[in-house]
Parts: sequence; structure tokens; C-alpha cells
Amino acid sequence: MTGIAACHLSLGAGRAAGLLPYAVALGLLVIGLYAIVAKKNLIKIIVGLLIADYAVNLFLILTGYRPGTEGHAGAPILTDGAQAARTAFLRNTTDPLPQALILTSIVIGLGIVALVVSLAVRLYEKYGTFDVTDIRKLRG
Amino acid sequence: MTQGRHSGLSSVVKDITRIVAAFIMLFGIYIVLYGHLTPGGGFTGGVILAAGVVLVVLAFGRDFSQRLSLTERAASFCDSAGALGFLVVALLGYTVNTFFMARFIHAQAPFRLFSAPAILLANLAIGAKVAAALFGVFLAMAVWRPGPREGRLS
Amino acid sequence: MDFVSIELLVLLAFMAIGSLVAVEVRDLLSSIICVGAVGFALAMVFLFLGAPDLAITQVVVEILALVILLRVVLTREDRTHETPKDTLTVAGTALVLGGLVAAGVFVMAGMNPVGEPLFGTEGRSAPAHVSAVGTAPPSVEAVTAEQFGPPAGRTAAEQYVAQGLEKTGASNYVMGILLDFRAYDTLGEATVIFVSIIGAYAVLRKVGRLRPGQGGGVT
Amino acid sequence: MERLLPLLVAIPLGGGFLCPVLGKFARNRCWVELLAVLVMALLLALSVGQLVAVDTFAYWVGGWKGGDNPIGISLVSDGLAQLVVLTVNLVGLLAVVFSTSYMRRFTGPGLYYGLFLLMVAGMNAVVIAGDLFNVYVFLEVAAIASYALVAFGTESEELEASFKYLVLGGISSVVILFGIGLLYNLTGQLNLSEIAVALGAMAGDAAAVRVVWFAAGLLLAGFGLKAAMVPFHAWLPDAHPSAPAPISAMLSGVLIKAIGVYVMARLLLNVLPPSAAAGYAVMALGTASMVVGGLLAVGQSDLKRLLAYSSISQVGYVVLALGLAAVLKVRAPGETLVIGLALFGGLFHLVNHAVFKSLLFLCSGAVEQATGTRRMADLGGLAGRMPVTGLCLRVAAMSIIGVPPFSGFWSKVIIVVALAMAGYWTLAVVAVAVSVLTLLMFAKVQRDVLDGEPSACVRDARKAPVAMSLAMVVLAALCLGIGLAVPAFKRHLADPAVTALRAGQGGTPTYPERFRPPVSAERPLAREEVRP
Repeated sequence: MTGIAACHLSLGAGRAAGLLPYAVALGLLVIGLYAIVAKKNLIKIIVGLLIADYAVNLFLILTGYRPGTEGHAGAPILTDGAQAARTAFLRNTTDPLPQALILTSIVIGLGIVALVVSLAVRLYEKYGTFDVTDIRKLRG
Repeated sequence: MTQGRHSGLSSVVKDITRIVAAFIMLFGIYIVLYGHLTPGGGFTGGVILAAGVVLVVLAFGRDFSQRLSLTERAASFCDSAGALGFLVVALLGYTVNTFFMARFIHAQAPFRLFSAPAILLANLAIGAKVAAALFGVFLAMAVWRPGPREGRLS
Repeated sequence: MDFVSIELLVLLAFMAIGSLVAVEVRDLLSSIICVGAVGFALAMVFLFLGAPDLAITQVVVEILALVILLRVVLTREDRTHETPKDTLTVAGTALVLGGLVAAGVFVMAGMNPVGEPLFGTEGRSAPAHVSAVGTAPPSVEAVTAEQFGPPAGRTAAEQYVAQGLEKTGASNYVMGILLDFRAYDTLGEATVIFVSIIGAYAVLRKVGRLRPGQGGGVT
Repeated sequence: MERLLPLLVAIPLGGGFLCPVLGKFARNRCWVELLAVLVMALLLALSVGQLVAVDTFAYWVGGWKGGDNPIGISLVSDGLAQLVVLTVNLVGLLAVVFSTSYMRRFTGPGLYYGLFLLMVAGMNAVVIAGDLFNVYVFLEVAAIASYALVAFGTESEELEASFKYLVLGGISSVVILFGIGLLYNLTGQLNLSEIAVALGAMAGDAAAVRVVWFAAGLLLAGFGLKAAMVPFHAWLPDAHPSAPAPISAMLSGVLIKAIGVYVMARLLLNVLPPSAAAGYAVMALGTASMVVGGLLAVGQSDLKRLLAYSSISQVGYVVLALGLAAVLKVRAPGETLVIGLALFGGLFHLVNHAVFKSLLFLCSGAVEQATGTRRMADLGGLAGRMPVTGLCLRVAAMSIIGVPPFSGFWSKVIIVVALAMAGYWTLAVVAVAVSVLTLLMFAKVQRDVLDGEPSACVRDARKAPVAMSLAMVVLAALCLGIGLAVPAFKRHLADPAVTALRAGQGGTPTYPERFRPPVSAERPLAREEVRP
């Protein structure tokens, strides 16, 4: 193992290190949800939505990652049709399915952002502020 | 940006845009066309194309872009056309073996532009759709929004 | 083989700190720039974890979202007053979210750790066998069959990797999945963009309702 | 007919893509309206055709069936999916007919009908989806369209309600996707039946089972938020009244069911490993919604807001019944009669609620258009001024209260009987008590809106236009018709659906077996791999 592989650490015992990134993804999700629920500014709420979106995408890409035999992740793109290259590819490639899912999810996230920003713009036009406390007329 | 909303930005920006925008759009088209061989695809390329068009509109202003018919109306039209195009690619499956979204053209030898014709077509449709959609929403939301505009009863 | 590299951890830490700052910073502009930084860090994570498609898309989308958000914030005065937060709400939120994290961390031990997905377990545990096949390749089909074993009971993704190139003709497997195996999802994705854009048009209409005496006026 | 299943999604998508262009370029809004009505009529015909001509089957999009393992996306058409699709498209058609007259006051017809058709496409696709990620994608289509439609009037109140709805909907989407990621990590599959098989095989692994329940919790919370179950209901009373009336009817009538309750039921009863705990959790959600929604509804003075709260309460009944079935499947798998009753009651109430709640919202729209107000205190004596609307409103109110010949009576009775037979006497009493609450609130509606002296704003109210009356009358006829033809309804519509959800008696889900790709290639759909 050379190159990037040399930098790899076997952190702590067994699975714990392999689970740490998941915990970070969950943490990011929670930060995003916190911003959405507790913040009182429309832009902050949008920021929270973005962060929650990142968290889920991060989680999905982590589930598909594998180091491969070379010690670094191979992109699921074949560049050479030769047999040896294909074999190496099959050995090293990461899981392409979560990547396809994330691509869809990124696009959906962009769509939601476009809509929510236009709502925020309209609300600003009506109230002259991004502050929810000034806006909230509705009662649950 | 406040004074140049209709006639565009300064001539330096215009000159640079003239050179850069073409490359950006070329790159966008490349990303769309070669999505099945290299990273990227219809969506990514579409976003890049949209960015190129937005750059032109920002630099040259409203009057120029209207002369090129880079308007919301055109954007909305291309948006629908691209989406319908993708749907048609999907429905073309019915013409061959009655399967929704089946590949109506067989896969060819790999590593060529035409090695996956159905994917290429789908990428083109998505690219056009995404570029038009994002350009349109950018126009509607960000560019002229603070300025005065007549009520539009579409 | 539970290798989690230093770079990944650094990037993850950067993302966590960046999003905390983005949420807590007072100034909206800083907040948006921070969230942009987090997005670019995510793009680097994608690149690092073998997903260049996603990295490109993430960068491009991030730029677009940033430009839109910046434009919206820059042209509008932020008159947010520092409203004292409702402590009950914040405490309740923190409690629920803390519970979510605790439950998540508690159950996480049952997951397949990072770097050891179900995908391709066969190929990794028997590298010697694979390289033996690789030296004398009978045919592509045979190798793929050897590599991933019989299809039954394996993960869906292994099928994609084993058959992707032959079946779709796309050497970019992600695109092959996105626009062929799972093209129906992509139709949905294109629809989502379409829906949100015409939704934005609808929301941004100057006049929503026609009222008597208010024909074409501006609200 | 089997080959036409994807058209349930493709037709409204095509219509939805065309509408905005048509709206921009056509001289008259009639063309857009005509297109929308045609598309919905076609969809209704298709869904009836599916119901009549097709037995349970799985459709592999693009023919990607693989060997023993699914590699493509499957669409599933079984009794339950057919029933819900029929409900969605029926209510959708009537809402579109209603819109052709009601939406004249609004600008942007192309955008409105485009969003409407895409929302219907999303709902249809969610209901027939056999793939978890596909459910997520089309759920987003339907949800985003509904966010935009709630804000369609672009008044501040509507924008605000839409923002709130969007943010909470965004949370639920993120949580759902996280749950999907967890299940993918565990099983490596996205196909619902394959997930069910893989989860079933995982039963012995305690650590993995904990993850499964964490994921299930996330998914149920996410879909619970979409269905506005009580701890997650905050958005509904703002969003549903703010939307234009036909959209309120769609949201309350079918959207929260198609992308909330339906998916919850599928996951709970067909996909996740059978578990009494999950069933109890869902029952608790249902009971809480039933009671809290009912209590909050009684105090409302705004007609549409009252209807929105009562939606929470009524959907509570459905969820309670489905949760009961899930519990019984584990606790008393031998009690097939009670399980069948609970499922039948839940699904029956789901359909009934779709019919009478959309009717109520359409009536409220007609009233609002005629009088310009939704405050019940300002209304009164409408029965004389708007006889058709008044009659329809009365029929719907009697149905939702549960007056005997009307449909709502039967479904409530069946749910209560199922609860009692299963030994949950307290819950049965609670269900009856909430029914009394419903009686109270709709007695108030009838007294304040329909009876009494015509008030100032009612006096110059005109009768509802023909299109609006037509939609309301058809729905009112359905309220009565279903109530009078319960046995036929049960035999032809409900029983196949109950069978679909019943799968999994005794611990092993049969859902997967039925929808696994057929091993032998006898069916015409099971196309051999012909590609080189």
C-alpha cells in the first residue's frame, strides 16, 4: 500500500472507527434540524435545510465507500476496456448505486432551495424582513 | 449593477464575457455529451450552460438579452420542451418492445460518443431542460426582481 | 480493513465546525458563506471517496445556490433583531435531537462500517482468486461472474457493476444506473426540478388573484 | 392493461409539462382547462381499467428484471395500490372540474394546472412504486407541487403557510432519505420486496435489528409528518386552509393519504419485520391524532381551519385501525376475522374520508367564493341562498359524523367493532367519543353556516356555477352511494386491498414472494434478456 494508503490509520479497535463518520453525518443532520426548528430567520432556516441535505448525502456516500485493494477508492468509471483493467476496476470500484441516489438527491435539494428562496423573497416583499417573529401571523 | 440593469455592465466585463462565455457553454455542452463516458452528465452540464447564459445576461443587460430572446418566455418553453423530450425518450421504449424506458437503440461498442445512444439522448434532453429551468428561475428570482416590472398575467 | 483515513476525518471535522458556525453566526452573509464552504468540503469528500460525478455536480450546484442566496441577501437589508429565543422551544428541540443522536449512536454498532459495505464483499475477501482469474481472462462475462459470484442474493449494486457496461454501453457506471437501470428515478428527478421551477414562477407572480377593480394592478 | 400501468405516471407528467407552455402561449385559458380535465379523465379511466382487468402483478421498468435479483425499478399493482390510485384520480378529476370555475379568479392557469397534474403524477407514482428510493423521488414531486400550490394565491398568509409546510416537509424528506440510507446500508437493496426478504433473514442479528428499528422509526416519523399525525401535525392547519379550495380538497382528501398513510401502511404491514411494538407506536399516533385533532377542531371559528383539524382527527381513525391490524398480526395471528375487520375499516375510512373531506372543502370553496368569507360567525342561512351547496355540505357533514345510511357511519362502526373485538375497549370508547366531538363540530357548522337568518354577506350570494356544483353533487352521491352499497364495495374494492395488506400473517411477509421477479418466464412481462 502506497500513496494515500500510507496515510490510513487503524483508529482504535475494530468497528468504532469505521462508524465515526456515520456519527458525524448524523451530527450534521441534527445541526441542520436544530437550525430549522430553533432559528428565527428565514435565511437561517434555509441554511439549516441545506446542511441537513448535505448530511444525508454524506451519509449515503459513506455507505457506498470501500477502500478497494489499492487502498483508495476507485471511481465507478471504466476508462480502459482491457481485461486486466476491468478486473482491477471490479476490485476497486466503489458502490455506484448510492452515487446515483445522491445525484438525484442533490438535484432535489436544489429544487427545494429554488422554491424556498422564492418564498423567502416574496415574504420579504410582504413584510420587509427575514425575521420569523415579525412574520408569524398564523397561529397553530 | 444598479445603473446597468438594462444596458449591462462595463465594457471590460463585456469583453471578458465575450471570450469566457463561449468556453463555459462549450464546456457545458461537452459535459452533457460525454456524460456516459466521463464524470458529469445532463444535469451538471445543464447547470453549467445555465451559468454561461446567466453570465451573458448579467454582463450585457436586459435589452441585449431580449434581442437574443433570452427571456423567461423562451426559458419556460425550453424547460417544457426538454422535460417532454425526456418523457418521449422514456416512452419510445413502447415503440420497440412495449417497455417503458427500455433502450430502443441497442448499446454499441463502449468508449464512444454513440456507445450508449439512449443515455446520450436522455442527457441532451435533461441538459436542455435543466439549463432552461435554472436560467428561467434565475431571471425570475434574482436578476430583475428588485427592479420595477409590470404585472404579468401569464 | 476498517480504514478511515486522516483526510476524511479532517474534512468531516471541517464540515461539522463549518455548519455549526453557519448556524450560529449572527451575520447572514457569513452564514451563507460558511454553508458554501461546507458544501465545497462535501464536494471534496465526494472526490475523495471515489465519486467525481458527485463532486462536479455538488460544486456546480453549490455555486448556483450560493449565487442565488447571496444575491437575495445582499440586495435586502437584514433587520433581524436579536430576539431572545424561546428557551422552552430550544430546550425541547435540543432534547429531542439529543435523543435522536443518542439512539443513532447506540444502534450504529449494527451497521456495516464505513469502508466495508455489503457491496463487493466477495471480491475483497478473495483477492488472490480474483488476480488468478485476471491473469488468464477467458471472457469478460466469466470474470464478472467469478468476481461477484452468482447473482442471487447479492446486492443490487453488484449486478449493476457486473453487467453495466455490456447492458448499457456507458462506461460511467453512475450514468448507466442513473439513465438506464434506474432511469425512471431520473424521470422523477427531472420532474422535481420542473415542479420546483414552475412552483417558483407561481410563487413569484406579481398578482395572485384577480379581484374586481384590481385587474392588472401590482400587489 | 398491465402494459399500461406506467401510463398512470406518464400521462399526467406529459400533461403537466405541457400546461405551463400552453398557459403562456394559448390565447384562452379554456385550452389549459380542457387539457387538464382530459388528462384526469383519462387517468380515471386507466385506474378503473387497472382495477377491473388486472390482478396483482409487478412491472419492471425498462425490462431490467435481472436473474433472481431485481436490478431495475419495479412498479406494483395490487388491490391496495389499485384502490388508492382510483381514489386519487377520482378526487383529482372532480377537483379539476371544480377548478375550471373556481380558479378563474386566479392568474397563471398554466402554472396551476401544471402543478396540479404533476402532483397527481407524483401521488400515482408513489402508490404504484415498488422501490423505496422511487417512493422518495415521487414523494418529493407530489410534495413540492403541493408546497407551491398552497402558496398559489401569493397573499402573505398563504406564503407563510407554504413556507412552514415546505420546511416541515423538508425535514420529513431528509429524515426519510436517512432511513432509506440506513436500510440500504443493511441490506444492499432498494426494492421493497427484496428489502423485506433481507430484513426477514436478519431477524437473528440483534445489533442489526436495532438498526432496522432505528431506520423504521425515522421512516415512520417522516411519513407520519407527511400524514400530519399528531406530534407532527403543526403544518396542516395552516397549509390546508391557505390553499385554493380544490387544492385543499386534494391535500386533505388524498395527498396526506397517498404519500403519508399509504406508505406507512405498506412499510408497516408489508415490508418491515412484523412487530407489535411498531404497531403499538402507530396506534398511539393514530389515537393521539384522533383525539387532539378533534379537540382542536371544535374550537375553530374559520370553516376551512375546522375542516383541516378534523382531517387530522379522521386520518387518526385510519391509522389507528391499521396499527391495530399490525399489532394483531403479531399478537393474535389466528384472529383473521378481526385483522380483516381492522384493515377493512381502516381502508374503508380512508376512501370515505377522501370523498367526504374533499366534498367539504369544495363546499367551503363555493361558500367562500359566493360570500367572500370563511368565518362561520359571519355566515348563516346559506341553505336558502345556495341550495345545492347547502345540500352537499349537509350530506358530507352527516357522512363525517356517521349518520347511518351514509358511508362514514359504516367505516367508523367497523373500526369500533374491530377495536372492541380485539379487546381494546378503552380505545373503542375513545373512538366513539371522538365521533361525538365530530358531531359537535359539524352541528356547529350546520347551525352557523346553513341554518338561521341570512347574514349580510350571504344575502347577495349567488348559486355556485355549474362545474362546481357538478363536482360537489358527484361527491355527495358517492357519500350516499358507498354507504348504500357497502357489500359491493367490500367485495370488489376493499377485499383485494385487505388481502394485499394481510400478507405477512404468522410472521413471514408474503408481499415479497408475490412481487419477486417471477422465476419462470411464463408471463409476457418477464422478458428474457435478449441484449448481446
